[in-house]
Amino acid sequence: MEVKKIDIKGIKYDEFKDNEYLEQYAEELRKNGTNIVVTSLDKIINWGRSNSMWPFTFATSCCGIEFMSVGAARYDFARFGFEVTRNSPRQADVIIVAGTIVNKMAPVLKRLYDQMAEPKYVIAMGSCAISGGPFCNSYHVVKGVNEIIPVDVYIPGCPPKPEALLYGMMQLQRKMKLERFIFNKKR
Amino acid sequence: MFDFQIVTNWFDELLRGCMPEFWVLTIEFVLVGVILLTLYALIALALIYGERKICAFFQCRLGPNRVGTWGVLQPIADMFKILLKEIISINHIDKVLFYTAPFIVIASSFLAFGALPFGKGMQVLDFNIGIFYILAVSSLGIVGILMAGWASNNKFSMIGAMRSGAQLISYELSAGISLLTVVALAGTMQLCEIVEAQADGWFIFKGHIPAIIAFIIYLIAGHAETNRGPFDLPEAESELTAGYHTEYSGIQFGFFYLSEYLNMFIIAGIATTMFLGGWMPFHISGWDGFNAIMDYIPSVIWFFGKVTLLIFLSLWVRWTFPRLRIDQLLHLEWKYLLPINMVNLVVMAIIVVYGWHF
Amino acid sequence: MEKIKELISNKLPNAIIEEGKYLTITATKEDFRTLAEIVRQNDVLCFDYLAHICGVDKDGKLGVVYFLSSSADMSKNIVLHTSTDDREHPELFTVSDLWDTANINEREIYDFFGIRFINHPDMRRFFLSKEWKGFPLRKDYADENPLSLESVEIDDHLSRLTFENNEVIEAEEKVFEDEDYVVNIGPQHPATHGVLHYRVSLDGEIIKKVDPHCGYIHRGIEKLSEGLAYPQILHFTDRLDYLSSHINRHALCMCIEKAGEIEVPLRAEYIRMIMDELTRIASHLLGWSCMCMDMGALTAFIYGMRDREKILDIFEENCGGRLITNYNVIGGVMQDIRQDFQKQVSEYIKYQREKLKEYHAIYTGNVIARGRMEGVGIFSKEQAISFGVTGPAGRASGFHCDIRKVAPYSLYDKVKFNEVLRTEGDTFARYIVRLDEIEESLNIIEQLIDGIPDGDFRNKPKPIIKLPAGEYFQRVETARGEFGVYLVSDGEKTPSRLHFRSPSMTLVSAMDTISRGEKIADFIAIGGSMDYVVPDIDR
Amino acid sequence: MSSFTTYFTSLFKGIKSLLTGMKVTIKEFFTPKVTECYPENRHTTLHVPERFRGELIMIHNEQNEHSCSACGLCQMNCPNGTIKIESEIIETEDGKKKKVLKNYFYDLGSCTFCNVCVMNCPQGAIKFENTFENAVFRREILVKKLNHEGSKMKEKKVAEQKPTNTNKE
Repeated sequence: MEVKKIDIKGIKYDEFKDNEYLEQYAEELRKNGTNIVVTSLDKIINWGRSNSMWPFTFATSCCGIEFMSVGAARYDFARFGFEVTRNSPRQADVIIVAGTIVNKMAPVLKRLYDQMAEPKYVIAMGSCAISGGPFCNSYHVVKGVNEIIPVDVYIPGCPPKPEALLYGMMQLQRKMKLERFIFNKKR
Repeated sequence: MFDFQIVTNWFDELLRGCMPEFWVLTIEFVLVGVILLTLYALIALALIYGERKICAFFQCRLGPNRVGTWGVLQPIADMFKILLKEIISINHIDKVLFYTAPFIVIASSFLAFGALPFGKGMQVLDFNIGIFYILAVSSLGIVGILMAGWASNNKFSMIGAMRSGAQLISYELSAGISLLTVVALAGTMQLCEIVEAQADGWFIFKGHIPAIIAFIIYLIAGHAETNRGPFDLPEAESELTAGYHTEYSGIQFGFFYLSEYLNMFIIAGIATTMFLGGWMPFHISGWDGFNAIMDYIPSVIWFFGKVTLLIFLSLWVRWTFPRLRIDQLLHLEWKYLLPINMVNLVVMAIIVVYGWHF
Repeated sequence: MEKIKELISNKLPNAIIEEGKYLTITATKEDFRTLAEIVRQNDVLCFDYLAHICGVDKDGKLGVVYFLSSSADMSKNIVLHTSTDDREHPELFTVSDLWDTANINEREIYDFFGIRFINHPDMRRFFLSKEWKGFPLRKDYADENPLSLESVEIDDHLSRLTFENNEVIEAEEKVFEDEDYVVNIGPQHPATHGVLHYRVSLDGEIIKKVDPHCGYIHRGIEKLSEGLAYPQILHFTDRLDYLSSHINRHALCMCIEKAGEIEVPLRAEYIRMIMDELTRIASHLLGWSCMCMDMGALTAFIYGMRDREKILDIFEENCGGRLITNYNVIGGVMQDIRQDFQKQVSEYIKYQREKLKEYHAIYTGNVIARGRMEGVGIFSKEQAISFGVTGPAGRASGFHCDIRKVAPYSLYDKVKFNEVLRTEGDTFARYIVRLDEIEESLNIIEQLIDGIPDGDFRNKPKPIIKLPAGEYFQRVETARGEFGVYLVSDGEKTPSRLHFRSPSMTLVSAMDTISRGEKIADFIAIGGSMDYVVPDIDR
Repeated sequence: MSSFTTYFTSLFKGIKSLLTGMKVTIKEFFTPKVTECYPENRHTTLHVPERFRGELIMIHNEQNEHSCSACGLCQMNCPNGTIKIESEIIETEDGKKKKVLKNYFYDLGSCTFCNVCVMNCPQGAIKFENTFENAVFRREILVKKLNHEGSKMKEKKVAEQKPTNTNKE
């Protein structure tokens, strides 16, 4: 099984959550047919991409502070090569939606997402970004960022532990490693 | 000490033996170009890795350690990614300027890079105004930055570019004059002669006080010219998002990113050549045994060793200090560096005239 | 206070004066302006610090409540009420010329209740966009605003109402001139600490005018609270100013406990206070770190974050959360502290004292940092009081405003500590006050940590908490200044109005005044030294 | 003359302050690093406090029995509708009608971890677990069914012996 070969240092395949989705996703991609040269080229590209996710510094509330904690000394996402946070959306690869998105912010988030260069990924961090969280009954809160932009990984928590964010980033790495760059235009 | 010229001369004669001069020259051009390009890329990657690791250590964290052993493959992964990243076409920009700007930046740093003497006989260009040439081409990069800032049609980029212009004009003066101090001591502008003149003692020791002052001033000015912290006003992340390269993505941004690191290398390289004896080993006159042992270490290692040391110093400074404000930046230059530098030049001239140097 | 009462009853015989916990004066729309002037400008006791302004929709009337203190003696308070019956075109007179802080707060009231203030210079909506239909905090509000992804133009037209010959006249002005070079800082910008939007007009590098623009994280907490029971509201307070989460929650718990006469065991008070001070240290550390980062010193940022982790560890062990701890509950705290709590905290105190020296060495003494901070962004004491700027920023200007000192709550009257006061009022003063306050907080914890009494950690209240009808105020000192809770109860299990006085909002309202004439780099440094938290402004 | 001396004193003072800063950073350069290597330390040094609230679970014993009586207090007390209880009325052997739990749905994606549900549960049937590795690719699977397949309500006697309730710790 191709999916099982995805290797993340430190955690075994079976210990990850939501493997069913990955298997299904791989199935879907494999329908296009593959050949060996393309596959190994893809592998190198995906290796590069998944190990060099530059996050966009986007934080609206509490989760943003945890995002900063991950950047600081104790958790240090530099170990994964994610520390080059870019302030310009044009240079970022992944946008971590950390915090509540309200109606007034929604167009801004959409625009920021549109300004990012392909390939781009979205992580919804925390309850607010996933579903509106504590404020989901409010008149001015978006009930989940997936109403605005497509989300790749959901990290529940309010706010999630820094380790949980790292775990989410690794989940995204696994997804990226399955992708096809050549002969495939999915997004 | 092994002279690299033996290799190049042998290769030249080998080629000349089997083909006309035109082809010989063409092949040599291409070969030198390819070697330089590869070296350029390799050094940039090594510098990126080094900076990230060293910066992490200053900040009591570990830095990249998951991609390859100790994370050494990290910059390579970044390279793959950035090569394949989409280049966004933007409306309302000056297309010609926008797309040429990154090339100008990288070309200017490449031109300066090519002229550095890496080791004994390992120099592509060696003409009589070498140091003048390096100074000239390395400051060309500012044109690219100004173009990028202007063409982006973005207010932050514009402010960044203007800051960069003001900064370069001021600090170019200091850099030039401090190098002039050494030229006054050496009596030549040719790089290989400057290095040879340091065989019995590096200029920083030979010219004692004025040379040390010039060295420090050159490091500060050079650091400022490369737009790196604490002089990173044109980028000033917290003020101007990403400064002049805000609108660039993909490999265009990669060019700016690479040239930033290479400029750091070039400044360290020039400082090494002019003050620390370039590829010349550490000699103490009179201690022949010691000198002979020093000579066993290849010249390339000497050069890169000294450069690494200076780069470490620059990183140390960068990761300690807060950013200057634009008026502090100009104060530092016009109130302190320039007057001190000018007095220093006069002192050096007097010392040279009376022969008070070693 | 008696003299004030006399003064008012002489001038305004129609005003209703009630004496309860606070002196409460109710005036009609027409009389109110005179009342405000008397209170602000008199020889007896001048109430120059306006803590709360809050709109209320009660019994079909739209009203405004003012909670005032005197900067000379902050424990002297007075409450003013005014209201109007007109729901179609509610209009009241502004007090923004008497207290600068009223400017931004009246805009907020307009946004929430639709009350327009006559003579107010800038009647734009504050949080919600111009196109928003209805005024959400009115009781009869029905939501009819679908989510739109269209970019909205920013409202650039100020409308000013003037009152002439018993008629209200509306005039329009523009915020910026046409030829101004306006730079947008935010809503997504690394230096705004969240999603705040400043529009800054520049002359070269010099700032001409700043127009703050909020609402990018307006979550409607006050409206949500009106539909929830008291224990359920508590979790919102943690998310207002998430860096002072303990203290905010402490405030609301205290307010409810006092109103409902619920006893809190002594042990719980001790634990609450230690946690409050730990929160304050964590918040100041983060404030220090972020300010360093704004000024380009990334390494200092990481040092601050590193030491903050030690506090978060203590929180996580004892409260079950790192940042949002949900620890205080009505009647005490949620769980008892663990056995090794005291040991952990004592170790931390020792560690932090050592590290404070390092902060001074790496940043306070640095010549570049000094040059960027000293003499920059000067804010006088009078301005600080008028703008209602409290907390470290207010104390840096010499405003004696530490609620822990002037109106002690919990056990603050039992511990010894100094209120850190500076007089310079520049960025450096705001910076150094914060570091000195860390020291003071460490002292407070040291006095408490060994004396935690045995006993219950929580008095369990009745399952359904109902507060007697009335209005309640509670003020506490968070890491950013005075945080206030204003609660109106109808005797139900849900509040009829809950308003939070946000310290960050006043900080932001002062940004324009402070940073005019400074450079754009200083603007960022000033923002860092004010250390506001955006979700606290927007609520 | 005095301006001349201030010129130099300010210069040297400035340099000294810069050197102090550099001394601090170089000292940190050589001190051991504080970084924790998650995920490499997952099975070794990773310490997650036991009170940490990561996700809500329903306590089941070895016989696959829980103590939830489907009273709905947690659902009522939840501030944002994270918990949904589906119950059904069944007839017990002795002919009495009894409400039992059918499905206990919990939305991890909107939970605020305020602990109000656990504090209000009269049976001590639910508690927060300290697992945090919950990131997934799909929104739907964050809505969890907490009662295990085929589980049933514990007999009264056993329920009383059950002391596990985090707030009484």
